[in-house]
Amino acid sequence: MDWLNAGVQGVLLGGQYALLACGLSLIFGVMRIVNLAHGVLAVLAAYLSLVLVQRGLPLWLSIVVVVPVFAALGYAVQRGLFNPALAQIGGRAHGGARGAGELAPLLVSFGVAVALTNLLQVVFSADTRKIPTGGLASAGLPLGDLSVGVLPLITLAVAVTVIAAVQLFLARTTTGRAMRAVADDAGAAAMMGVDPKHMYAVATALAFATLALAGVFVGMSTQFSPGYGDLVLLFAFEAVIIGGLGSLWGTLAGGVVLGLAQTIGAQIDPQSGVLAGHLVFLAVLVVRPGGLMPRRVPA
Amino acid sequence: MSDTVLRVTGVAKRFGHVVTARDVSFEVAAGEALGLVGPNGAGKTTLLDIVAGTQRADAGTVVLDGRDVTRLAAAARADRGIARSYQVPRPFSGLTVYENVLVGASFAGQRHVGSGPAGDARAQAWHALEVTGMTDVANTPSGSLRLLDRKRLEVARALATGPRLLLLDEIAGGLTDGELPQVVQLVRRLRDDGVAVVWIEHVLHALLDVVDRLMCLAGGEVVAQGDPHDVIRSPEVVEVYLGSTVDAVQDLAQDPVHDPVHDPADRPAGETA
Amino acid sequence: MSVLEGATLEVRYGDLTAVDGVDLSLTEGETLAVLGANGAGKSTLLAALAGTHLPTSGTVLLDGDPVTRLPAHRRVRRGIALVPEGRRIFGSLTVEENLLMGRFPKRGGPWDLRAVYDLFPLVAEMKDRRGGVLSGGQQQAVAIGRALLTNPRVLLLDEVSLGLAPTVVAQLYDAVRRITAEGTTALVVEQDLDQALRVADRVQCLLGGRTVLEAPAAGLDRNTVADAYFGITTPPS
Amino acid sequence: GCGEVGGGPVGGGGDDDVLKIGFVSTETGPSALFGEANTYVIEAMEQWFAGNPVTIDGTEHTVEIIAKDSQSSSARAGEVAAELINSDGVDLVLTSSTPDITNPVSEQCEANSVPCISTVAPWQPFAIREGDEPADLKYSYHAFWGLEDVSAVYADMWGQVDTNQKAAGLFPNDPDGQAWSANFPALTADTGVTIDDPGLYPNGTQDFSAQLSAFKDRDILVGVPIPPDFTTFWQQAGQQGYQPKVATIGKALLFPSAVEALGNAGDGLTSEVWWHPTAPFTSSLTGQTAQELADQYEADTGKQWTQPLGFAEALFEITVAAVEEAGSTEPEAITEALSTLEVSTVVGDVAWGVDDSVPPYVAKTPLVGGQWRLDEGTGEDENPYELVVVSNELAPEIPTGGEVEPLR
Amino acid sequence: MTGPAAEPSTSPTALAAPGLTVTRGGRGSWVGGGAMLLVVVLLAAVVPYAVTLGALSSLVMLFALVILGTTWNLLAGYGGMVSVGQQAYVGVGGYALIQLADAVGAPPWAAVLAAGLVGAAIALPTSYLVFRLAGGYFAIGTWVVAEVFRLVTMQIDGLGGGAGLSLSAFRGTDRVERVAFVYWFALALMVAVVLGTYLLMRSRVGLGLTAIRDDRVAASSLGVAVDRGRRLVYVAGSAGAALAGALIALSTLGVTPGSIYSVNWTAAMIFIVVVGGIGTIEGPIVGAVLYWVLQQALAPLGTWYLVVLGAVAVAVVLLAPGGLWGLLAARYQVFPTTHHVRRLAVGAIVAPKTGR
Ligand SMILES: Nc1ncnc2c1ncn2[C@@H]1O[C@H](COP(=O)(O)OP(=O)(O)OP(=O)(O)O)[C@@H](O)[C@H]1O
Ligand SMILES: Nc1ncnc2c1ncn2[C@@H]1O[C@H](COP(=O)(O)OP(=O)(O)OP(=O)(O)O)[C@@H](O)[C@H]1O
Ligand SMILES: [Mg+2]
Ligand SMILES: [Mg+2]
Repeated sequence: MDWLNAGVQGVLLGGQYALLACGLSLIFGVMRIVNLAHGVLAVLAAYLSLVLVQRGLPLWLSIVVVVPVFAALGYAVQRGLFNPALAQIGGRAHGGARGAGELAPLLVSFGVAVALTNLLQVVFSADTRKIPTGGLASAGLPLGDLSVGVLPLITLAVAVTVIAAVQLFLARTTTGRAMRAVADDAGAAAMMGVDPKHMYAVATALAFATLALAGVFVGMSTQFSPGYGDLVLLFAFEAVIIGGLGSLWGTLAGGVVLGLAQTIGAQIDPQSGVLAGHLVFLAVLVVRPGGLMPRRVPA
Repeated sequence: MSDTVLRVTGVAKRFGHVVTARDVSFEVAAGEALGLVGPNGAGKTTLLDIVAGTQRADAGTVVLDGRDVTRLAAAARADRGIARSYQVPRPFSGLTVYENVLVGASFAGQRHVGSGPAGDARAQAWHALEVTGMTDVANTPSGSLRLLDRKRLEVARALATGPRLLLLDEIAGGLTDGELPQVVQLVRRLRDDGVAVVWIEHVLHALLDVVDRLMCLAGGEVVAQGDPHDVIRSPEVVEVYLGSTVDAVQDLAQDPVHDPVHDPADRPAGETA
Repeated sequence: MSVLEGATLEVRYGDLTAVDGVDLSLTEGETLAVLGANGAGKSTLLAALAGTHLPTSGTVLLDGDPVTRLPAHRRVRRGIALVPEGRRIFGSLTVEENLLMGRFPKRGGPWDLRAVYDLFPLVAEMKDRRGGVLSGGQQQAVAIGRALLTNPRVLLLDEVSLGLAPTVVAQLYDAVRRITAEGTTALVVEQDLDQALRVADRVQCLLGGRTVLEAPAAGLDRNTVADAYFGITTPPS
Repeated sequence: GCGEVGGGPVGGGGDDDVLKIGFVSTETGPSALFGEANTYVIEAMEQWFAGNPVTIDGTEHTVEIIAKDSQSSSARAGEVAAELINSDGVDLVLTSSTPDITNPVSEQCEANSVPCISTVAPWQPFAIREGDEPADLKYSYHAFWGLEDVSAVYADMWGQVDTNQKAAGLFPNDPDGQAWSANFPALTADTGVTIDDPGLYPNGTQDFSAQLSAFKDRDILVGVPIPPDFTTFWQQAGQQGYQPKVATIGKALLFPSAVEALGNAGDGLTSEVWWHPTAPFTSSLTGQTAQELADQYEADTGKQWTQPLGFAEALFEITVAAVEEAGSTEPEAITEALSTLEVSTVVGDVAWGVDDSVPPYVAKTPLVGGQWRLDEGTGEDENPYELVVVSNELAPEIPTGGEVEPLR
Repeated sequence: MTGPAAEPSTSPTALAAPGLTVTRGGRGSWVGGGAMLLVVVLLAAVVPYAVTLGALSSLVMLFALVILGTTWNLLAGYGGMVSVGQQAYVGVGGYALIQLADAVGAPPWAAVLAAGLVGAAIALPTSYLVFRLAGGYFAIGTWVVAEVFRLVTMQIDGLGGGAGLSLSAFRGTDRVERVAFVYWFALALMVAVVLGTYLLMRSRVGLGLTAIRDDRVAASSLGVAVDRGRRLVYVAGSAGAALAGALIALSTLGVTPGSIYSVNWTAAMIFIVVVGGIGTIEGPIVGAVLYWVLQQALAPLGTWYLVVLGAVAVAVVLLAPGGLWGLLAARYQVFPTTHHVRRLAVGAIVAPKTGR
């Protein structure tokens, strides 16, 4: 019974992690960028939604506003910051003896993360906030002997829908195919008429849109503060890596595995939930370094 | 020459469903050059990887100078005298050309032979640059080299280790007729110095001018092995590798590569395949 | 009238001038072979024409319109397709997806999936495999097919035979001959002289980034061409 | 150059006629609510001291207050305390916050031989820093109640409701949680209530389903979570259908804004009350009664009064009493004075060296219990929740406003 | 391999091969090295008597930052290992110091050094785990490992659980004595770490490490023992982080798991190295000084200084990828590690030992 509950809660928690991880997986998969600003950006989205709700906007409308705003932000961040950083990777190969090289995008995202986290702290202070949801956040749905939170259920459903949609987009549409081509070889894709910079920016816009959605859901279900992004980032990364690069279904699976590890770990010893998640992550990496569902691409 | 340097027995390797080696066995002796040909994707580079230790075989053994090195890591094999060049050059781009070669000269074989003073490694590195004609660019950052020089650097680095066994992977691809003879000469000289050489090359006429024996791989299997002339005439090799160009190749096999600078007009027709 | 024209093109990498005032012109339907030693500037010239590396000075004209500053992805849409050195297949896409990338610029014309499969039956057989697992020759065929699907006015081929087994090289050049026979204008860079002379209508030889020889292929003496590039070989030490 | 190490110029200086007070507060971070009133009191005190200099050994001293924010981080708290001592040259350090802030501040004071007066942390987590024994502190003086008091108050409140005497413990892995989980079960056992403690959870835990499934049939909930964690917990309790009869939460429920964050779900939650406007105490400095202080605060800030308000005021009362008694701003003299100081403050009588059951550097303050009630008839702008005193066994001088009502 | 000590940075060394000259550094190195020495002498002999105790304490933080930057640079800039988890060892160092000083009763200086060893001892087995990961996976994996360290520490009662530990060894000692001791000791440690890193990078091992960073596979087939080399770097870098952690605990007089295992330590390391100039010995020193100056100068602005820091990091990566050191002194090495080879006169060349 308790175990069943732990399992159900774990899957639901996994939904939140997967939703968070979706955008990260996209950016990591297409551009090999380890986006350290992912977490704080999700938190930014939560703050934005909070401000809108406090101004009197209904919650759903705040989502409708925040998501496209973030897509636009993503496009701009890619063109303004990440693309120039990516250009440095090439720069190093041709004679630049020293420099950030391959680290450039990671380091840029790191700088953005530090600056943004503290900017949020300046604006909103380090106090914890929550997006008011009326009674939604504490509503439960009796399910046999169990009771399941309505909000986590909605989050899981949204996660599955978003991941399915993005996966379908990548697999079936011309733009999605072009995006994968750019991920493989940007130069060769340019020779096929694809503008890699634009395509990167589209991918990031998409990633930011999913990240914004995730951020708002996190803001509804837990208390957040500017520094909360670190935790979000770590769990999201774990989900991506457990799942395996390049497969969004893998990311969903990764999120669920992580959520399960945490709730079942906590069931065994309440102090060790998060620790159990980390240990499972490390174990997966040791046993299957490519993750659970890696995309098989010979070099 | 029966001084066997390398003995490969029953090597097998697969990536998922792709078989890149199936029961491959061969030997190379000191002062002997073995040519390795075969269609693209036949498993030639993989075989080199297995000998050098950068990939592990699923089965089979690699014996160097009578010692089984199958379980040894690449670095340990380099220590015992295996050196290789990479088909796609892999310079240490943060180091100069000289420093690249110095890596080869300072590590492999040092423990084995007994660490000499630094000066030895430096002289040895310089010598490798001279042999490959790279002294002009010694202080250039290797990341800014052009492709041809990168390929030369591959060879120079391998040479600097003072190898017993030298594994070369397509070092002549993309060279002009003018540049080819230099490479051929270099390999010939090394072989004559007693190094065992395994050379993968699609530029057949260059290869045929040096190698004592030829081995053809296809689909991970040895299709033919032995005297170069016999091998390229064998119907299997013609079928899987040479195709319709066989006649031109057979012509070549009889004629050494000429040095076009010294006698540009004196080249037989159909020299290039 | 020329389809593609380069006038006094100069291309640099930092301090190094790789192409130094080259003029070049391709008339509709002809095949031009660009020859030269390693580092002569052949690939760089192609990059300037295709827009993957913009020239520092000079102009590129397509059907008389200047396209000099257009980036590669916009030139493809105007009909310049490049098959680059080293194949550059999309490893994680299937063969068919690789080919479909050629449809991205949405140019109409004779080349569609079927036509390419007819040209390379071997490619049709492995259309569901991932590009990354193909052998070199297969990859080269896919790369050419992919470029053809953009229905180019001009096809630029850079050392498509490099590193390939002799039998594959022969097949590839058969295909190139068929493609040009159907009226596509082509520029071929090839290290193998005989192969180049066999496939080309005209030959242009580069040395140190400059044109040193320009002549019709027919009746051209191998040695004349060879002399053009042996000019730069250093005497062996 | 030669001379004394670290003998460079320090801003201000040691023995001119200025009393320099350092204040380590918690203005930002997850524990920010603890510092909400400090800023207000510091400003009010600066104004008050401007007109009322302190007379020490016959000379008038102006008072300078330097406040620094710990950002809810222990490391930062120690850092700013060190800055106050070594760079700003303060004569003593005040701090009012949870033990993870007060303790590092006290450590710096001990190491640098500067007096430290602290409050708002129960004395056990303040005093017991390693093992089971109280630390041997020379420069730190602490005024607050202890776990023996809070458990008595809780037991009294639980006794007012009909329960199965089974309690669930929600204790975090921080100094508070460690002290509570170590001491509470034994303390309540006498009253017949057994506490089931599934183990300390880390602060910032996002998922409490393991705790919730362990708590299922417990009628009583007790804990000391930080405010955001309790919000998360209580929300998930709603989702997963956990509903105790009485929930008594320390720390997280001290503040009206934290209760408001729960929406209607905050109604009927109980908590310890360390300070209440209805208490019959007055400030030894300003002469304001507790009620007047609270009213003034609400009028000036537009926010509802909170409990640390009184204690922030009391810190300054103690400081002035100590330096006047010492007749000097020298550390040794101040600590000497503190060791036997008795002063009546706005939080009640504070006296060191009188209670043998606590370490000599601890003075206890009165404690009662309270329940948060939704105010039915409040308008838009008014505070939705009211804190009603429901238990005054330990401090009968503080009047009660009713009995504990069970949840729902 | 000749030790660099026996081979002054600027003297050409005659080699077995006649006419072959290899120089490492030039006149700039003498000038720069002299300047560095002067700064160290000033810090040791003049500064302590001229500034406040508060300033000395904050200089201790600067020295710790230099150590953190230098050792992270050893990992990332020379070992090619971008770790986001070095706070694991900062934490280990901090805890080890307090345990060794308080529980074992070791004198503080010995406890700090031993804390470094404890860091190394824990890094060694950990390396077997994290070395299974590469690139971005390595970065995240190390971060997770650091979180595991933190969470496990929190569960050990003897380590104070979530409340942490406070250092009582100094209680009752004179504060001037204490600050002075910590200051000089931290200065000495910093000099030792920087110099040690430099000597390592100048040696044959350093050459091998650079090769490993640039191309692991190629390095291994030239006889460089890749795993051993990377492990050496990881263990040494982690020991350095532990030393810094011990120094930090020594000056903050206590540790809590939340702050000593904070990812902000690694954030500081990354900032320092990137802004200073990755892959150079000088860069992290420049970066640490800048970080510290910004921290001091912008402290009144509160959180703003971190906003500025983040923005500076982005700007440096995009506009000056070589870092400030690369910008200020592109052709200048205070700590030369490169080789410049020349052939002065033609002579007989020693034949290489081909064929043996
Ligand atoms: N890491 C890998 N994972 C999966 N398949 C691989 C891997 N490495 C090589 N292969 C496959 O193994 C086969 C043999 O490759 P190999 O590089 O040895 O061929 P080769 O004979 O050197 O060809 P070429 O002449 O084109 O260089 C190819 O089909 C290749 O795709
Ligand atoms: N990305 C680059 N950066 C710097 N220099 C380059 C770059 N690409 C080419 N070069 C240089 O430009 C010159 C011309 O090179 P290019 O590749 O055009 O020659 P090529 O004729 O195609 O030679 P190959 O036969 O080797 O392909 C060479 O000196 C080369 O080193
Ligand atoms: Mg190969
Ligand atoms: Mg080329």
